[in-house]
Amino acid sequence: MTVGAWEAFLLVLHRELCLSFRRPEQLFQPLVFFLIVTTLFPLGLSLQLSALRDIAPGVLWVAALLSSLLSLDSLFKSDADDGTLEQLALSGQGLTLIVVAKTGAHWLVTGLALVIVSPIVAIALGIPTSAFAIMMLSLALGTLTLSWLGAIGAGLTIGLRRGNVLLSLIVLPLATPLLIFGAAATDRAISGTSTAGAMYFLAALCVFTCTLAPWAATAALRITLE
Amino acid sequence: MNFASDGLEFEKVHVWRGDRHVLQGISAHVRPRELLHISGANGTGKTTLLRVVSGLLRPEQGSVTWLGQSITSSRTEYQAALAYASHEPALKSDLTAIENLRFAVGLKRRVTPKDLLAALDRTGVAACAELPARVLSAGQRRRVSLARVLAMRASIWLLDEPHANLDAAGSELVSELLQAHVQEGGLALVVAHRDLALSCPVRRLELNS
Amino acid sequence: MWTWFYKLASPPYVYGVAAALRLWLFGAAALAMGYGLIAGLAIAPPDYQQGEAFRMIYVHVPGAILSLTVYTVMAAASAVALIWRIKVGHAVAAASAPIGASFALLALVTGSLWGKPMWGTYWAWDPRLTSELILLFLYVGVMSLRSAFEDPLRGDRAAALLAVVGVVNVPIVHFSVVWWNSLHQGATIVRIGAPKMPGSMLWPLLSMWLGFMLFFGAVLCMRLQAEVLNRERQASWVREAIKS
Amino acid sequence: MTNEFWSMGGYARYVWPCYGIAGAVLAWNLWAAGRYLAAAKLRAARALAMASSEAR
Repeated sequence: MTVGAWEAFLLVLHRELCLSFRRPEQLFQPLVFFLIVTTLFPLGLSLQLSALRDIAPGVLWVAALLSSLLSLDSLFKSDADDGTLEQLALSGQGLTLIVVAKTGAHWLVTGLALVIVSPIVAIALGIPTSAFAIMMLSLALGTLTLSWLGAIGAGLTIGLRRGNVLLSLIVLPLATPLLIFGAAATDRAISGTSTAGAMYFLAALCVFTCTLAPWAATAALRITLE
Repeated sequence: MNFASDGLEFEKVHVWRGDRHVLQGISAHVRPRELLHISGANGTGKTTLLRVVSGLLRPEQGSVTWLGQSITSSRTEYQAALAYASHEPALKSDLTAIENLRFAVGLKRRVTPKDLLAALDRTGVAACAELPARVLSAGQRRRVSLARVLAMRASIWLLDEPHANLDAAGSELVSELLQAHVQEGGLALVVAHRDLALSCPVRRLELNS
Repeated sequence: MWTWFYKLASPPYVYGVAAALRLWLFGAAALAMGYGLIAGLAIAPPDYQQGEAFRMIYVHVPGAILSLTVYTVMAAASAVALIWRIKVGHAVAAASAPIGASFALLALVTGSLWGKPMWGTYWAWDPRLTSELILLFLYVGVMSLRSAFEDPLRGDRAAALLAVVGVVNVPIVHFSVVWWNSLHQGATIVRIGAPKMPGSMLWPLLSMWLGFMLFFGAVLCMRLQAEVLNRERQASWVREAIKS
Repeated sequence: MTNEFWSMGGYARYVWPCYGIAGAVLAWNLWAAGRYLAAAKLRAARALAMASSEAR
């Protein structure tokens, strides 16, 4: 009769995806934000496409971090507001499992979506197609790591007014290594030099964060749920 | 050794909220087939007490035990036996009533849509099963949340103001459900302002500041 | 067996110890800093490369080291508070944060003042300065998170968790910034704190560092007294404590 | 000698502000901690006075 962990994980994942697709505008907003921010940079700098290429990795990565941060605020908040988070916390399934499922779903609908639209932005910024594979892979690793860092931040700021500003304040400093390695990998892919170093670091960061952050995010939720 | 180890017990529970000493050493013991009616004026910590008993809130002093074991050490088992209905109906407004039930109850036990429909039928909202929760009235939402408690088939019910937003027939329904639950060997803690009007044994806990 | 641990961490005991230690620490800090100042400014010979400008080392480096030490103290106290549910740990963490943030700010400002004559600009994206800046952001994050909660208990615990997460991140941030910097700039930056520093330059530095440590201890004691009081307003010992 | 000392080999405009800021940060720490402690004591005293007047 009892429900296994895997089954419960899939159920929460299903729930999250269901909820996201019922509100398609919330799905598209971060993506549109991503597109708009990356358009603003060339307009503000009025550069040629060739010169744009030099700043492209930085622009791409800053925009990606900001737009996936944008949707993190609601990761636990909407469930906390209507009381369903309490139901999930008392479901008899470990809270960590629920946190993993929710954060995973968040990454699928924001991070992965961002990776998929990134070639459009890349073309606009003059990134050569030869760099797309590394750029998309690095963005996938980076957004996944950020989703996890953000889950800790979102857990800590649940009940707070103006929690979204605080969330950025907390998460962005922690995300600097991501920006550094991610932009470096993209930069090197554009110039055709070896990306292995940056990519290994990025992967290491991702693995490290994905192992430890679930516990930290669970602890954060327990603190703010009280 | 401890012959009081059946049922749910909380002892000398203290909770502070900032400077406010909300719960000042509250104790009670509820056995199966018993119902504890928690009452008190606003702000006396009724909901806080229920959250402590549910395990959501860890008291600064005192303990909550179930079957003689601390609920923090047997968290999974305890939660599996628990149905908690907070003051809010805890429904996602974008999901239908039956989806809401499925995602909440489905984590506790394997359920079929038939089980869930039966629960919704029992609380009189079977007709709303396929409607998104956002279009339901406050009373209908309350009934859906009662159906969730019912569908969990839990032995411990923790209900916070189950009568809120309900009409006379709805209040009647709450009483019937509670009575049936207690008679089947369950136990319940109910926060309510009004009298519960039950024929089964009711113990009272009056909180005051 | 843990009773001594809890006795050590009991609020009245901590309050008493902090009150008693405070003056001694201030005195010792003044002595150490006094010697460091005189020896550093007047006695130590000028550096052969940087001339007199190197004298800024005597406040910049202790400030920078302290900002890291204080963060470590804060995170350790937070971890103790979270794991063993010891309230005094939160008090230590809350007391450390503003002091550490002020030292981080000091290290940044003096670093950029030192940068102007050495690099020709107030701000270069030097890895040490950059990670110091991120450290300051971490401090600000922890402090704002603590104050954002209306319930001080939850604020304490949330800030404690963030401090622990942050301390794991500090070395990663520093490492990544160093790596990033090596991509963009050669080793044009003058390295400070080279190992072969003559004793006449080194002793004042060590003395200043000790002075800063003692000063941190003293201010920590004062703030700790306040934090303990704020957390224990109902307790009976408070009546005795605030009379004196 | 004194002039030479104060001019810091031409770096006076960097060295002295540097020490000035260090002094200011240390002074701020002292002042802020003192104020904070005084405020905490005052609040505790008020809370105690209120508690004892309620008890009467």
